[in-house]
Amino acid sequence: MQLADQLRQTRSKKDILLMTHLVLGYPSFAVNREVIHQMVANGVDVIELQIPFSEPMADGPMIIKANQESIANGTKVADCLAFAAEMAAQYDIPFLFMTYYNILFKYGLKDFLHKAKEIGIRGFIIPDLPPEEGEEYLRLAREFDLAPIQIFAPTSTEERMRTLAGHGAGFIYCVARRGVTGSKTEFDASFDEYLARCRRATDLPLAVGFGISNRADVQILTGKADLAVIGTATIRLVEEKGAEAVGPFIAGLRG
Amino acid sequence: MQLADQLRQTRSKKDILLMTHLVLGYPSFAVNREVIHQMVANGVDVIELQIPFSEPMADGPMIIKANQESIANGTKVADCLAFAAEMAAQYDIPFLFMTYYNILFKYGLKDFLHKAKEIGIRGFIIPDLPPEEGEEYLRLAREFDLAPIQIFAPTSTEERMRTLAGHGAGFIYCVARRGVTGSKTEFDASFDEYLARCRRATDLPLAVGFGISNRADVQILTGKADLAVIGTATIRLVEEKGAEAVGPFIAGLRG
Amino acid sequence: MNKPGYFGQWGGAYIPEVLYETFRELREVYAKAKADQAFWQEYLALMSSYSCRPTPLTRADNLSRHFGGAQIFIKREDLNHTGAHKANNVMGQGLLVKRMGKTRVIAETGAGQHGVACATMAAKFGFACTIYMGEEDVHRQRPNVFWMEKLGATVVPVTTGSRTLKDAINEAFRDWVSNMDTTHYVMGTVCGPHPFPEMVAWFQSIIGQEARKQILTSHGKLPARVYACVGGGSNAMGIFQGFLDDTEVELIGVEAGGKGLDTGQHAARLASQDASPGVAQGYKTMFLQDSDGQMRDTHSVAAGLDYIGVSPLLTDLWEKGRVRFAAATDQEVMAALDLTIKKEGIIPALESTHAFVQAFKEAGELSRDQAIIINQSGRGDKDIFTIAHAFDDPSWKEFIRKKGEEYAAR
Amino acid sequence: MNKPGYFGQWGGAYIPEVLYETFRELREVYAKAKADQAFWQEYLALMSSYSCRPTPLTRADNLSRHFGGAQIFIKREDLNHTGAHKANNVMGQGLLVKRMGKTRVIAETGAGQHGVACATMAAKFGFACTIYMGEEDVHRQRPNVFWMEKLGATVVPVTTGSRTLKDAINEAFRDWVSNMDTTHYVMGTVCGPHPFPEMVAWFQSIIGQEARKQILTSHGKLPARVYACVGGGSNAMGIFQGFLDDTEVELIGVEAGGKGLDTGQHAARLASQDASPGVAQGYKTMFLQDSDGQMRDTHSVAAGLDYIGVSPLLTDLWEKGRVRFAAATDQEVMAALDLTIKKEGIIPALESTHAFVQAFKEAGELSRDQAIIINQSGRGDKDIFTIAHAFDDPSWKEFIRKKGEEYAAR
Ligand SMILES: Cc1ncc(COP(=O)(O)O)c(C=O)c1O
Ligand SMILES: Cc1ncc(COP(=O)(O)O)c(C=O)c1O
Repeated sequence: MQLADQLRQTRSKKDILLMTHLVLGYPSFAVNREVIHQMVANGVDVIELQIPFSEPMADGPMIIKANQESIANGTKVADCLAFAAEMAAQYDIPFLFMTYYNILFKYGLKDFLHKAKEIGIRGFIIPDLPPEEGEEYLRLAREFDLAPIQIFAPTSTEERMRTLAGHGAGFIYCVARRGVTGSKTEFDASFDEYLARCRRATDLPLAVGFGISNRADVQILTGKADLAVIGTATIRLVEEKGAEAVGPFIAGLRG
Repeated sequence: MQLADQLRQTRSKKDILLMTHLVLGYPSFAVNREVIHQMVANGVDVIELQIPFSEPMADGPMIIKANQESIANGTKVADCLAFAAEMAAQYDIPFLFMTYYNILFKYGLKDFLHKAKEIGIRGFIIPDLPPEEGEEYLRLAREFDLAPIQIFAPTSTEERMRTLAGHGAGFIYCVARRGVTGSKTEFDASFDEYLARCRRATDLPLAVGFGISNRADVQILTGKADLAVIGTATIRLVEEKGAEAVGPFIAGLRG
Repeated sequence: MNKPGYFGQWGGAYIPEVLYETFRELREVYAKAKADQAFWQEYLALMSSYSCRPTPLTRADNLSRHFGGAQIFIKREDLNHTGAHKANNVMGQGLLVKRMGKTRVIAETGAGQHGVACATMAAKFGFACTIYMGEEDVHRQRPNVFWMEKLGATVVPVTTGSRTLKDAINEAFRDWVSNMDTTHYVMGTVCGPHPFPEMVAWFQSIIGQEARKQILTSHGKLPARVYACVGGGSNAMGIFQGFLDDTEVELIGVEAGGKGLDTGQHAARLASQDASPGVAQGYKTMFLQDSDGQMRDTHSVAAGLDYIGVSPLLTDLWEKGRVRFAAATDQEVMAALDLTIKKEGIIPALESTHAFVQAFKEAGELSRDQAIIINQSGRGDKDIFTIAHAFDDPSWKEFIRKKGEEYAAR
Repeated sequence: MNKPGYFGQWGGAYIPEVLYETFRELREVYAKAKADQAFWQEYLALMSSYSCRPTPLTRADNLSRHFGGAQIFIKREDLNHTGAHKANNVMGQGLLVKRMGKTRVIAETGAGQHGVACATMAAKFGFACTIYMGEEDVHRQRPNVFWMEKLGATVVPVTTGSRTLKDAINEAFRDWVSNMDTTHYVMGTVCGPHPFPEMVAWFQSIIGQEARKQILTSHGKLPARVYACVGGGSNAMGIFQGFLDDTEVELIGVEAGGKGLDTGQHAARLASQDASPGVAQGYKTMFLQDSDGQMRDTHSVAAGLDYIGVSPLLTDLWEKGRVRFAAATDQEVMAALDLTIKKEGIIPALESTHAFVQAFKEAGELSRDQAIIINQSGRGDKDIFTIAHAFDDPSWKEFIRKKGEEYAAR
């Protein structure tokens, strides 16, 4: 089943879905393994696996640090692919790759997508690859039936959103605010207006990310969005309280 | 009697005359007093008393230092005049003032010359006052019957020497070489040629100074010049061996 | 026809969606300005009254005699206000910022020259200004940091990644995605997402326009070769554009050979075998990266050349064979600097000196009736700490030691 | 008619006999050059190709608005090669040295700007070069000493007297009386024995010639006032000469007020009551001296203004009421420097900033349709140690402390 339909189906059983994020190889694959176990066990619906890149232009301090240290620890793209294969085989929720375009480009676009498909990855989030630069990528994604997740931003016009939606699949990643990952988001009137705009522009499921860090945030999004994206929050949690803290945290975010 | 005639008279009794030099107030007037006593007692014929100036442009390290320290010790022009008066009264050899023009200018040219005359000074050596700038000075010197000693240099043309001689009185101070006071002079063929040039240009007595420091130097000058000028040498001597060494040194310079 | 923003297969605009509108506006304002004769006139007037344009083309007779070959001419970008060609770019972008009605500018800086130039422009135009600078460069170029701060700019030392130019660029983008409404990012070189490479090249083309006129006047014909150092490539593109259509004029870009091309400690993207095609910092070019696409650490005695990427325009011209590339090692640079100072009384920046090195290697091959131009992108004053250190000057070290003690005592 | 070499009662040539012929030759060569149209053309060509002449006249709109009075224009001598107006003088004398066939030049220097300029000229013309610099200034201006040495000059720290500019001049003369056959003394300012004041003023007159043309073009009429700092007086005479006959243009010379005119710790000869007529260093002018004629110690934050005497040309113009004199204190200078950097993105030398201080005090009195020109004789980069220290910049001190320890460790 296509990712979008699968998410709609799950969504019909839950008020809101949770997508979590982690940086591969940080602090270690062993910890990643434990964190993912806890996430799945506590009902996470989608997980984005970030392949570290030396120039994480769109990320904030926390995730930059994770990217750097993972690479410094010797994490290679091949290791990430192997780990992702293991996870996708072990858990039957959708896994996505989040990374920057150079990782795909350098690996070889076609080879990378082919490999991703092979190991059971369902789609990609590539923040530095707008559709104008991604023709080949979009074509291959369609060919391999992988979801090239498109990103909406508060600065996107409705017309622009329609264009993006036209290229997208799986769901739309709605960046909640300006800026980079990791800092707090204000869910004010203009945010609602923004989400309404997103909604008008596409019937793909809407995921909202950037600065979602607790139950209150998730509740605000419930009914407005289909997926809440928890990124930096879990990384910080693991940093401070260790992997075993992830389970209770996730469990506490909903219902 | 005019200074020139007086020197010619003394010269007729000696192969060569000795003119010595000291910086007033350095190391102290007391030492100056002792040094002058020793000089006169040992047959020095003329003494130039240098009034210290803060910018002794034509002097070398030794005499620069003497100028600076004398001023630093608080030597004032008035002290120098008083001391000179005392010496001129006490010894009946000619005393000259050597200094830079600003000392006279600032005191008041006429007042200074009048004062000098009054205390028994016989003439001046002013290295930074060429006749072109010294019209008033030359006029007043003549008026007060003081000798405005003119300076010949190895770079002076014979014509220039004649001009200078025309303004001069007492004797001509022939600078033995290029450069400043204090360093050694080579008495070579070109030096003889230079002295011959000086001789041709004037019938005033010729004094030779710069780098004359021992008996050998004085001997070389004997027969060629009328006066040998001992400058830095005695200052260095006092510095190293004290005032009492001056007598024997002077005594040893001639015959 | 190329895709817009592409030069051959190089360039593009790999930007996060949140900046889409910002770039649309920038492309628009830039296109309008380019189409508007009056804008270029305003730019020329500013550069001739606030900076010292046209900058002279100096005939270096002593160096020419020394190498006994070509007549060596030096294009004097060092005489610009703030001491480098960077002034051309910042003043041009400053005029665009006024047209966009923005009130704040941000910039990355390596050597600190672009940072000083940008802070200067901001002071002159009354913009708020934040400069991102790799922490390592902050140490290498302290005097420039001091001046930026005196000019009213906030200097943010960047502690991520390799703490040099590339990381400063990432940090500037992170600021921009938060503040694009009020803020323009003054990219310092002919790199980054479209339209930056093309736009910065346009402002720097003033160098080549002047140089072409000047060499024809003083030499009577075109030069045989033109040399420029290449960090991002802006001073090189600036002067090269004056001669691109003159196929008889050979264009040579000189990169940072650092400790030697075989040591891996260099910043030679096109002159070495170590770079490969990649996409980072918003554009596609040849990057110094590993097989996974992770960027490598680079090294150069010249902070301004110490960068992983290179202008897509130059990569295209290199691929097409129009521009030849060479590298100069740190050591060669110090020797050429010493010679240039002693022979001509001219003190090029360490970056610029890279161009001198290659010109000196080749001048002897040419005949006396041929001319070469070296683009002196900046002056070396700013580098005194690096240069005095590299020359191991004892009285300088003693002076610094004493001053240091004096400050420690307080 | 005046005596040759006199301006009113000031000037002259109070030189030791041994230099008589040397000065005769110099006067002759200078007179020939002045009579020879081709010489000035050669000079202009050199200054426009090796330095950046004509230097711009920059319109300082932000400062004008800030003071709400006259339109403020800044003559940009800081954009000269080596960063100050001193280049005009050394290049001119360099051409004369070539004509005299001498092979060595010597010079005094205070701020080090003239020393660097002279060492630069010597490198360009292939002369041997020795620079005399007061030991205190060697410490105040280390970077300039470093560059002079890199330029191939021998820098001799002068330890006699007050170890500043005046003593460096004495020492240069002592060298000259020994080596006049091979050596020319490149006096750095419009002081010293005739023909130096007149000759240096001639070379510097290029500033005023340009400035007059430029202000008429950009302002449409003559300026109400022209401000210049006065050490020896060369940059001031340089710009003033463009307006001497325009009686409606007021000329203001600004001296170093140091810690205040009432403290005695200053270098204000004509703006204070402390100077009196005297003869030293080969010429007659107003000197800071005691009642015996012994020269006093002077003080200024700007080494280049820290001098006992002043140009006989200026003393004459002051006596005749053509040039008004004022003084700026060290403290006022730091404040005006800060304002100028922040408002216009321009960093004047500490010497030059003295002129800004007085202009800022008066700009408000004038109306918007009046213009004033400030002569920015040089750039402040060279002063970074003094300026950073004066602004008590903590990160700068920390940086110096660290570097110092690094060098101590070796
Ligand atoms: C003087 C100078 N030259 C050259 C460069 C390198 O930049 P680009 O290659 O863009 O000219 C820099 C960069 O800071 C610089 O300061
Ligand atoms: C930048 C600058 N301005 C002014 C001066 C003062 O000299 P003058 O009064 O001769 O212009 C100096 C002297 O070193 C200087 O370096």
